Amino acid sequence: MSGKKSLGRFFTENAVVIIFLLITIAAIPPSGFSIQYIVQEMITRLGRNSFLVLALLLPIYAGMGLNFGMTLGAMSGQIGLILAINFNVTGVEGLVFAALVGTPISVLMGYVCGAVLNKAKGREMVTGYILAFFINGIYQFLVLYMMGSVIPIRSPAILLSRGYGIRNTLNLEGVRQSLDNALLLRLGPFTVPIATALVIVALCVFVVWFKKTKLGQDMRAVGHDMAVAEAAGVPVDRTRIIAIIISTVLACYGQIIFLQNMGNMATYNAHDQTSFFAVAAILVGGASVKKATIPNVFIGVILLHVLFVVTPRAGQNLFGSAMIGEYFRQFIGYGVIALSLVLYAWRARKDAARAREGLRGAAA
Amino acid sequence: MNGTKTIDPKVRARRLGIRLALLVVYAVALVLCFYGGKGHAILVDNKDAEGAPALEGIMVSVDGREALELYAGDRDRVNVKSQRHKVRVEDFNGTILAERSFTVDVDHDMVLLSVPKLVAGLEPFIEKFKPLDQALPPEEPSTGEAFTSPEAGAETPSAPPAAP
Amino acid sequence: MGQDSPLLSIEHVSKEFYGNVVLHDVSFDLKAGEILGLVGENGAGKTTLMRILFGMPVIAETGGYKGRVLIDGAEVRFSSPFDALDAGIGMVHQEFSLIPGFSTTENIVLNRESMRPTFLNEVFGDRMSVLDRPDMRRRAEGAIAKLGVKLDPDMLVSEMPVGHKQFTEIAREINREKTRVLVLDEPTAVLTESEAEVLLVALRNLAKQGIAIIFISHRLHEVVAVADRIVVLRDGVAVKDTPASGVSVRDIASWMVGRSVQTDRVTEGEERSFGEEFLIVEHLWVDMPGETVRDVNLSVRKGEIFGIGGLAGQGKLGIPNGIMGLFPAGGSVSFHGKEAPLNDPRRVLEMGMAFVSEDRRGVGLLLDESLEWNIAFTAMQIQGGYLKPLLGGLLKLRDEAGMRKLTEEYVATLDIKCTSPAQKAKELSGGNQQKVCLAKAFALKPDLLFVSEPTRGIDVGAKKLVLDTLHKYNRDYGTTIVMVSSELEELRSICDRIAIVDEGRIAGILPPSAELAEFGLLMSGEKAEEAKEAGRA
Amino acid sequence: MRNLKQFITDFGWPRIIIFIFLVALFLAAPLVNVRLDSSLSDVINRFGQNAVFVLAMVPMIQSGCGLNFGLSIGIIAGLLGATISVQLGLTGFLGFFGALVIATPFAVLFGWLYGKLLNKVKGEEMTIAMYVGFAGVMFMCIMWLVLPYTAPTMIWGYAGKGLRTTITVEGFYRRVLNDFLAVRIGENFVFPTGEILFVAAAAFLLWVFMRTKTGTAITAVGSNPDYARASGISVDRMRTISVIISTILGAAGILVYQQSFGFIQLYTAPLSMPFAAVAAILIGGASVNKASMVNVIVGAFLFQGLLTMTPSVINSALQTDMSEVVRIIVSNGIIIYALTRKTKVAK
Repeated sequence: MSGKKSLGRFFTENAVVIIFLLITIAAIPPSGFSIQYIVQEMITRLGRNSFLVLALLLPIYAGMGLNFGMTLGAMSGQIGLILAINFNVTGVEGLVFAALVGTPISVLMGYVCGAVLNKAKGREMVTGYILAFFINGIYQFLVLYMMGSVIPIRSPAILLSRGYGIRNTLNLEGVRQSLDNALLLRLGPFTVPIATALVIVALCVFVVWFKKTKLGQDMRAVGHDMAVAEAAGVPVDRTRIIAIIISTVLACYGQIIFLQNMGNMATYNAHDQTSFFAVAAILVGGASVKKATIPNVFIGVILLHVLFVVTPRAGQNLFGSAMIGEYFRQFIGYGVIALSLVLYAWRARKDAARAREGLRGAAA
Repeated sequence: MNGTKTIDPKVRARRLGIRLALLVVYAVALVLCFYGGKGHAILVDNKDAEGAPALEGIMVSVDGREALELYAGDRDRVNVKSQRHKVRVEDFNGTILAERSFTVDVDHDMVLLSVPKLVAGLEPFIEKFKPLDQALPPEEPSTGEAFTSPEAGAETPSAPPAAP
Repeated sequence: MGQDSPLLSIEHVSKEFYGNVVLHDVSFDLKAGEILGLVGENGAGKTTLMRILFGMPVIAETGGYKGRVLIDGAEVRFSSPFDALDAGIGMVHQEFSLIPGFSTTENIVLNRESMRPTFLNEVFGDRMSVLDRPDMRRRAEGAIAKLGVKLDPDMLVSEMPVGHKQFTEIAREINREKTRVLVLDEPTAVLTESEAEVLLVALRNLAKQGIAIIFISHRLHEVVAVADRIVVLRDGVAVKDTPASGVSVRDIASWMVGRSVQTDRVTEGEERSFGEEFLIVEHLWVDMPGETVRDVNLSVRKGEIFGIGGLAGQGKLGIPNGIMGLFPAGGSVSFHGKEAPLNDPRRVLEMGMAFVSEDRRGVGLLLDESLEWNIAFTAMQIQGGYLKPLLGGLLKLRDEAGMRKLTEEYVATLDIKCTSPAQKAKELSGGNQQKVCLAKAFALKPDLLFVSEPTRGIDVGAKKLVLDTLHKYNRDYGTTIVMVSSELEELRSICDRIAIVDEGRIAGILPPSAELAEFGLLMSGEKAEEAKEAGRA
Repeated sequence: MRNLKQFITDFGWPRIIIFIFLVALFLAAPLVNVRLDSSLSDVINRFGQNAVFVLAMVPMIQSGCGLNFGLSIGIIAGLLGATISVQLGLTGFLGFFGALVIATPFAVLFGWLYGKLLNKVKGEEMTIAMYVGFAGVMFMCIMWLVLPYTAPTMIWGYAGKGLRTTITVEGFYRRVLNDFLAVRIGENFVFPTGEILFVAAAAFLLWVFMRTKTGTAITAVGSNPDYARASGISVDRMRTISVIISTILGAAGILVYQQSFGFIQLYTAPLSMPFAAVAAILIGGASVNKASMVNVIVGAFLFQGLLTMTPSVINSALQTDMSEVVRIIVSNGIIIYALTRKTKVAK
């Protein structure tokens, strides 16, 4: 009886992961991809995306939900990369240069984002989402109108032909896969970018360590109950801002890692889908608005990206239209986010109701 | 424990020092990355130059990399990082004609290295190279509307498909 | 420091809120290792006194206080609770301020964790230190041992029984090295008998170790059992300050509720006659947070004014809220001989019951809407009033003129002070808002009216007007009224019978003329048997 | 003086700045050779084109569901109506109103489901609405490819199946409202009488509805759900009704938009439409939990005025197209402003 119950609980708690796993497994055979191909793709994509997804963890610990404002960090990273390309700083040094330039910008952005979210307690997610749009406007203003006219750009090759504004697509030739290729390991038929993996492992170690610090403990306290934490003297607003700043800075680095792997950058919309992919991945991995772990990140990246790799081809083979697969994966992405948010909100209400039932007096 | 706690002035001074030092480290790292990662394209040129005719057949190696084979009138390209480099010129028999270290100006993305001048010992054998025009196609400005940005597609589509 | 010099002294403390005196010249001392029982009815000033002692910002915001608070003979004036904590005063609140997802240890050392510095401290400050979990656990165990109770240091608070949560909170306060005075506000309210017993033993333990304790409780037998000295507050005045030995529960009860001025009965000299018992409540339970009703049986006769009293948190407010369907409830309620459905506000309203909620701003009013809306809304929705048919009845629109007329009527009869019927409810004073709530209920022309805390938070003049209005409606329209109030005097001035609720059950029903001590005993859950006799008489 | 201050704090600085900015644009227009009459004509036309979307925000704001970021659900219903109407070959007024009649049952069904969902997630409505809207749009993208439409004007010529991304309504119901009783003044000014009449009618119907017993209850639910519940109102039911109405208005909105614009835009086009409507009603002075007809009209006019005037005036003045950036900053800025304002109701 209780075994059945706990099994049912397991299914409801992991509904998103299970549904996703089933869809993914079902979509692999019709795609016709070999397992070897898919595994190599996953290794690449883990390296490309994990860092960005890991950036979501701290705000979840601090009870601020999914940080849709991470896009701000992505934009900071892109500004760093634009400058690296502008000065023709290449290789790993180019990436570090971009990161160093992006850091102060993303700290500032993170502070702004945190301060705004503190004013919108209880609706952090939608506010973060819109804030990303808003800052996107400022980013475009800066990159499309200021660069080359007010901000001097020395390399005419990256400017639009009208003389100011950065080109729509930026070739990242100089830094392309410089981190990935810094230390490549051939493992049977697979190549593993060890340097990238080390950076990701280092971040995981940092996150684990961070949770053991006083600040990490304060974030947990704030995440569990803001009022109690405040009463105990934890500076709630400040702690929340710090969580967002760290997340934003990590998103900045994550975007740089992502783009060096891609090799080129859509100047005006590379960041548009950053938070969408990251959030969808962590939710697919079984995280919720309130709870996320490092395994969630990796499970999520793998599951989401297997699906992303196989669906267009599966759609092509099954329906004769690659677009169906294309739309299907977007539908799945958005659907997963909506579903996990709904499940979470619904479960939270049910749990609250169940907790209250325990306090009821015995009816005669 | 509530934020009003005063910090020992000694600790405070030490921390200020460490933080300032870190700022310096930040700046140094930035500069190091800038100079160290700065990429330069070296055009290795074996053409007639003032006072130095092109050489018949040579092997040119920059920083000990695989040598380039250049006949008279040839030009090839080597991409390098940072500013100080070594170049070695040999003939096809392996006789070293010249071996020199040189510095590229940090502001020059592309320089021309004239091997004849180098072998002849003429200075400057290296000079800034100005590409005549950009190979990249002109591109019109666009704000890159993704569908996630508000009201994308609310404007007139540029070319609605004509009805058959 | 001599053993006899007081650790904490309260000297001539007075406090008023907007001209309303809540504390008047209160003085008492507290010595190290002494347990002081502080008792008083709701509104007697206990909470305000503790707020002053604890430096709550609300005190300074409302104009500060008169008199002095001394610790070790030196005056202190705290500007925030953290100052009080630093001075060694710990407070355990009625509601738990624990983090449910944290373990006992983490809660006990919350924001005072043991830490080991790391290099990052030098860059980002002390918060980058790593927690020293073994030491945290050691400290937590120390505090638990000092308290003398059994607590698992690794258990999550969310999985604990209520009693353990209470112990965790106390352990947190005594974990501060400096804590010398511990204030416990109704610590036993949520505990079972046996848990409360363990707590009292723990408190004596602490006192033996030199910690001074202020113990606030309405369970008088506990106060008598544990306290060394008892201070009784009544209407903001310390009416009694006496050693506990030889004091009986009955004595305290009468000090607590005794009034120097005799209450004027509003219904004095009136012939009161009642009809049949038309509201019968049996085995009612209501799940209202903080006001749980466990098993209530009562019946109300037609035409009477029935009072329900009792201390805060005992469940008196849950009764009307449960019957009106606002909180999950069970049991049976019959009205006019018909079964009234629970958990269905609409049906109950349709049956002719109405409710004036104690939560005026939360439930009682549409703060952002006009008075017209506030008063006419329920009548419109339930009885279809104030709608104007259009297109031959195809469409019914709000009858703004009708609503205005109705509102103007009530503005006149209840003397609601407003600029116009279109004024927003949030702009009115508390007393006038209360009148709007009454008007809303009257507009339904109910057979039975529940009024919950009708005079809470309003000034004296308005109080009288509200009570008179209720009485007038009862007399003129024969409306049966069930009035729930924390103010015993108010109940005694208007009600025909008064039920006292204790721990979610009716402790007894008394006539308004009953002796004050009887009410006091019932409220404190003492000698319910004895009181039942009086109720029957 | 105090009244003015009060007015400014109520209305909010961002809105006043936007208003002044728009006025400045109108004043500057003649200086940079932008014709005022044609600009005004544009503004009025676009006002009519978008006002119904903005109107769709009102019921959900009033019932306390917040800003309807999931308006795309209604738009999808409208698109179904539009495509079926074209498929059936309905033209002229019959085409437009046929589309409306076909869209309505879809809107009611979608709105009902969407409302049920939002009732389960009280407090998180806005984020979830946004993603439900996105997911719905992406789902319909697949549907547009596989649904068995056959009308040659709509399907891809070379594949023989699947709907085009943009379908012209020329010959069906293009400009049926705009040209109805249209008044032409001078060369460059046309008043789209039919369109404005339709908007006015929709606004009037909603205004009437909000004054019925149910409408009153919806407002009370939004104002204070506990009060409404204590008055015997089913809060969930009222919220669902408000969502259904919002969805129907969304469906009607896209049809009005199409007839004026001339094309049915499918696939990902509806994704971002809700944001413009949200921004417009907020610019009009609404908050996250209070909105009126005045907010709708002022907001739609200001926002569309801004969208029309910035490109023409700024571009002529600076010789550069900054309007897109201005639009992004203004519309999202105002949403942020509204989201971060403290809810006024003191509890």
